[in-house]
Amino acid sequence: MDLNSLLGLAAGTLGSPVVLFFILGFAAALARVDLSLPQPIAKTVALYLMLAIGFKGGVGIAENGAGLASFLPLAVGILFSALFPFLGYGALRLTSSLGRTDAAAVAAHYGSISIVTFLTAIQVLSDRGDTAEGILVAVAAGMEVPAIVAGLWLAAAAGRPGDAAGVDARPALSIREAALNSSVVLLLGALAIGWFTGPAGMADIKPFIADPFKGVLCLFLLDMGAVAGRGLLQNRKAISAGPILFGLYMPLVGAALMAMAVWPLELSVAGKALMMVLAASASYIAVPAAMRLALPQANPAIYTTLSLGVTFPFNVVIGIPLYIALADMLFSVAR
Amino acid sequence: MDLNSLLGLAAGTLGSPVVLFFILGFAAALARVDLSLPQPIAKTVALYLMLAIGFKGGVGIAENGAGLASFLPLAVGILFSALFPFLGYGALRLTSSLGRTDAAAVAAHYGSISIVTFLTAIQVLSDRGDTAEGILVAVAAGMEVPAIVAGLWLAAAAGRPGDAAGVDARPALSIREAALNSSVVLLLGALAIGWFTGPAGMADIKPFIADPFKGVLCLFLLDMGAVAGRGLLQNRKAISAGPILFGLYMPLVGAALMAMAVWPLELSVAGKALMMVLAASASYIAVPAAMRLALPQANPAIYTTLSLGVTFPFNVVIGIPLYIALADMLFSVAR
Amino acid sequence: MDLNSLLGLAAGTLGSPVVLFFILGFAAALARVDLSLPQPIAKTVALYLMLAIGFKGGVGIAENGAGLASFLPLAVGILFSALFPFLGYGALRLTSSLGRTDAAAVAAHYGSISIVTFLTAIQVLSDRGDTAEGILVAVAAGMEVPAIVAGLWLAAAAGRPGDAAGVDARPALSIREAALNSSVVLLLGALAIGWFTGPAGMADIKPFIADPFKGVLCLFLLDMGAVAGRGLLQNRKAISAGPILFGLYMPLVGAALMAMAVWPLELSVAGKALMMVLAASASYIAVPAAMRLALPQANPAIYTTLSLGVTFPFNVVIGIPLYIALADMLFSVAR
Amino acid sequence: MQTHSKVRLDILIEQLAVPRLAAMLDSLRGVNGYTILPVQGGSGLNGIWTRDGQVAGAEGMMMLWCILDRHHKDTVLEAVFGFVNERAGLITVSDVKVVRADKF
Amino acid sequence: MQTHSKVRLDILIEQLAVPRLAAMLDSLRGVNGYTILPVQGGSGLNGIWTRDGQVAGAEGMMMLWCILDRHHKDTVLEAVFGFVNERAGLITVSDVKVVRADKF
Amino acid sequence: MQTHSKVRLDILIEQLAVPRLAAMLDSLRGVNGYTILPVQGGSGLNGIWTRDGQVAGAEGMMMLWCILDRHHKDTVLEAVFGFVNERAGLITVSDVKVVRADKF
Ligand SMILES: Nc1ncnc2c1ncn2[C@@H]1O[C@H](COP(=O)(O)O)[C@@H](O)[C@H]1O
Ligand SMILES: Nc1ncnc2c1ncn2[C@@H]1O[C@H](COP(=O)(O)O)[C@@H](O)[C@H]1O
Ligand SMILES: Nc1ncnc2c1ncn2[C@@H]1O[C@H](COP(=O)(O)O)[C@@H](O)[C@H]1O
Ligand code: NA
Ligand code: NA
Ligand code: NA
Repeated sequence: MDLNSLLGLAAGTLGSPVVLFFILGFAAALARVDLSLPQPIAKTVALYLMLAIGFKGGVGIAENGAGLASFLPLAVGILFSALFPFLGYGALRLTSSLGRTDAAAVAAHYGSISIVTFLTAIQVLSDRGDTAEGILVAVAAGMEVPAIVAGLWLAAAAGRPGDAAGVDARPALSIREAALNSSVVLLLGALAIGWFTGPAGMADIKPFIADPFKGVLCLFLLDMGAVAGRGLLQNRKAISAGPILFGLYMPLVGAALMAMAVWPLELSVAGKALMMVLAASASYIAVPAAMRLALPQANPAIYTTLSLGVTFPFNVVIGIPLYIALADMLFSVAR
Repeated sequence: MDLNSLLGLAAGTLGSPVVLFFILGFAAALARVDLSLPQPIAKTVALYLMLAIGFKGGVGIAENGAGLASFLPLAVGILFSALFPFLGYGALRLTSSLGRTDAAAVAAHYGSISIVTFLTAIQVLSDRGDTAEGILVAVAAGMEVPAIVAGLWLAAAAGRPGDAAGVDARPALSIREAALNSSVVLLLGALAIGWFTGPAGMADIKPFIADPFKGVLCLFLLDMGAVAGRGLLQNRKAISAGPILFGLYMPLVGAALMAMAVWPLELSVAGKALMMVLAASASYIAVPAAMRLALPQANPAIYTTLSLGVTFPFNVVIGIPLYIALADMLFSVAR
Repeated sequence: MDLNSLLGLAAGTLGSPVVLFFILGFAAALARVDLSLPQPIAKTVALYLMLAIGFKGGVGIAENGAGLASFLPLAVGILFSALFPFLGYGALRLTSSLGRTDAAAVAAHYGSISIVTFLTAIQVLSDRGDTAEGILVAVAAGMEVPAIVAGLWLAAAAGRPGDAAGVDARPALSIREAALNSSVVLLLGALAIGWFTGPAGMADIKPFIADPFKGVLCLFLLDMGAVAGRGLLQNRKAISAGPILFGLYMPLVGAALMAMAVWPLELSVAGKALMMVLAASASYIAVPAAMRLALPQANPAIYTTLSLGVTFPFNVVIGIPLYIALADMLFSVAR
Repeated sequence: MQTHSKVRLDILIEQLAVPRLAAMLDSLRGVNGYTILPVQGGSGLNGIWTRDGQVAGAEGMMMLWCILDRHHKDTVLEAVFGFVNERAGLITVSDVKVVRADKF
Repeated sequence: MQTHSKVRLDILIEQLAVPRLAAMLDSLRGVNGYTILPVQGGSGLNGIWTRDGQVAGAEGMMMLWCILDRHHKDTVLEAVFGFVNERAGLITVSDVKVVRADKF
Repeated sequence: MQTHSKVRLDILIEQLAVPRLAAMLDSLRGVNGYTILPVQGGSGLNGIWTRDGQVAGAEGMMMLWCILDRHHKDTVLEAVFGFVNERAGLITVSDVKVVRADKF
């Protein structure tokens, strides 16, 4: 792939209504005009998107089958999610002035994933006629939680020597609170239902779950843009150049590492691109919630702003076309 | 109809995404994962379903006409709703240890109807290509309220001898509060509009009201499952074996009685099956609200748990295929 | 156009599900049955409608181009919005007993526009196969705010001599608060996105933004009817015959003036009809909010009830067919 | 700044009963207004409840907040208690100060 | 457990005016924070209102809750009263105790 | 009308931590119930937040309202303070009167 087609892809992404509505919400927020949705709606749209993507993923598996080999990406994703926070923690301690606890909290976000970044990438791929394997949805679900455990472990290790209050004294996160969070359950539950009912089930509920999907995603990204912009504005003082840089280079590192990890796998180019997107994206639903509960001494303004205000916009506007182009270059040629 | 086709129907019902999402919500709740929707959404989805079903029913009447004979089911439904609570009350006093007031409150629920059970049955029927008469929606609306009046009358009669505080001293339910509740008004209003605008009106708003209907129903049943499961978990101690048994056998009694009542009527097999479903279902919207207002001394944990936690799941998972199979057997053969 | 076709149009409008659902909500409210939507939903549906209409307008511009001449209606609209409040103020002072501040506040509402009246008229036009120019959406956006400025100027001028508390002492409305209100930003932002992405963008999100639009409008008008009816009932004592008459004749005056103003313009008949609808409609979103903020001494019961309880129903039920018929008569023949 | 002593009632009550309670308050001398706050959930002798997922609103409660002059405290409290006592809910009474004495 | 006396303001105000009031509070010495609660509806001299169905939110109100040290009570109350008095709303003042004296 | 003195706790806490706090309260002697109110937004030393647009609810807070007998005030306050103090939130204590002494 040459520069021209990369630019074409970037322009195509930027010209997608999904991304443009994100930019609208973001720009309006910077001009202090609030285009966010009421909270019950925002929460429901998020549930809808997870239900829909889970169901579609399940139908995809039903259609194309899922051999044992197709579970390899799942293993790769889970491993990545568990290990990447260690790299992130080291990078933050080297290239920023964040304390240990904050660094651990931030690092956990980058091991985990952003489902909306994932959805946007799926949309960009489908705009040019590409679909990935249904199992990718399971990979996304599988990558949500291991990073949380890794982050908490890092914080506990870090807290041990100095901290008077002591991390250990605090109630740890129970397995239920970490793993059985409702987004993971809904994603996997809908996947199971889609798998079970297959294309016939999809035919039933397609006008709800598939047809309006892209439009709903536009509405959601309008809201996400509004919230990201507002957060950036409000917390711009809480956050210095070091962490911001981290929020820009770490996605690239994640995508590059993942590119190597998926190289040998039996996966479509679109599937490999999506794995890179998952690696590059940072959580702003499951991980912030877990950190607030289990690591109250970390500063939420830092990790939320980085993940939602810096990395998310970066990925949506620049990262996604880049990762897809890279995947095209590396894996289309190779095969 | 032989056992094989009954099992086939049951499997078909259980394999429907609508029922599977109910089971997902229910199972998650039992595992203490909350998949419920925010309340403003849950309420709106309920309004949407009533608006849609009312409108469709009205269009159905406009298409096929409604002679005088077609109003007979309405009369049968209203009568059933007014009388069935007396049977229910007697049964509860015999087979459970509930006091008079609680028995009256519970009995009222079973004379009235559950609109979602009704919708699920319509969906199961339409999955195999069956449609019922539009007037059935009016029957559903007509059956909501008489049972409330019957239940309050039972409670008042029961309360007279002993109770010091005296039921009579309390403010009765006004006709406005009972009959003009918003779900009945919306159902009948939408029916009137659908009747008036007919197929042309339907063509206008079909992409909102008809196409995504089944998908929305899935979302709603996810929520209902979550709420039913949570309620069952929380109130499992408030409720003993007697009432639970009642919640399982009373739907069968209602369906059987209704089967006899509709036997001679001019109604499609699907219509008769739906009448049985209405009889078998128990209210968890209109009646609990009325009971809380007019019968505060009855224990809501009992009637809500029975209706939503026991009878509703029973009907959705087992009852509906059974009633449809029965109707097939009784009425298809007979004609 | 003769009387028959006018009556036919009126019947067609009244027979539209959109208008019938409005009447249902309104009538139910008068019977004290509340069919309103929960607030987060009502707000979101309003956002959806603005997003959808803005986007469609933008796509329309992309399809048909927008020469300089097509911006003339925009100029006419803005001018109308800025000047009409002066006429309204004079009329109110002459034909009602409202004080200066209340008169200024009310007059501002009639210079501005009601987006839902506009949408309803678009729907009525499209039901008979007519579409207007995309630029009309920009006109609607452009007419929202000038009337606010005019109304505040009128109130300030009126308040100067007598008022002890003095209007001037109060914090004026900042430009941000007036012009950058979220509905204007969303309308114009969506218009820009629609313009940019054009028909391809529309094809992407049509199942969300276009197909269910009319059905969603029904739901919204059910809610608007409920709120309008409730407001009329609650505030019927706060408002006397003079202002009510104003609420009925002023739309006609506005539509007539606008008919003259658009006469020479290069605009479809449907476009001219919509300009008349905009002129005739009164704001109940942007202007009431601005008046509460910047003119707290004006009585909200008066301006809200007039705009939402009197003029809005009048326009939806009687005004729209009338303005369209007038436009047909004046402009179809003329060309 | 000069302030005046008033009485504040906090009334927790089932939302279904709010229209009735409101009608009663409107009819009482000494009640010039009240404010209703939504309640998300709670726990008591009759168990736990939450608003989430509720389709019917039968279970929800609201908090009603009412500022009174102390002259009317006893009559109002008696009437409200009679109403609330027969259903789920509770009432607290506390002392507050306000700036505009005439409003209450 | 040792507690310290503070002052609590409850400010009921139109939600449209909340950003302005918040900006004012942020600028006042002695105000370290506040909390905003949604209001569902109410009744007063100017009639009844409810949040249900509202499209624009022009009618809604919010409750603002602010804990102060008593040293700042008078200046803050005066400023807030000047703001609230010219529009719909009301303020109450009451005594509370807190554990962490330094936070307010 | 006869009333009885009780203690009222107002606990502002992150909504994510509500289930844990509720479980703690349920386990404490002297706590017979509590009521949870939604919070729309607020401002404090750690900045401003609002519920609008929130996808995850990680940022939201809730207000927990609990009526106690004064015998249990100290133990309950100590336990609750230990819980709230390590995260965002605050507690106020005030005096109220109730009609039914036996309920608390
Ligand atoms: N001690 C208490 N403090 C605050 N709220 C309470 C208390 N007890 C009960 N409540 C509230 O009142 C509702 C009904 O209480 P109960 O009837 O005891 O179940 C509960 O769901 C709580 O919202
Ligand atoms: N005595 C009162 N107690 C509590 N809230 C009140 C009282 N009076 C007025 N309010 C609230 O203040 C709002 C405006 O009051 P008003 O300006 O008197 O109509 C009402 O809608 C109520 O929410
Ligand atoms: N003085 C105060 N009065 C009322 N609420 C406060 C006050 N200070 C803080 N809060 C609330 O507590 C939350 C967290 O406070 P903080 O940890 O200081 O940022 C804020 O967002 C407010 O909702
Ligand atoms: Na990642
Ligand atoms: Na029944
Ligand atoms: Na106008």
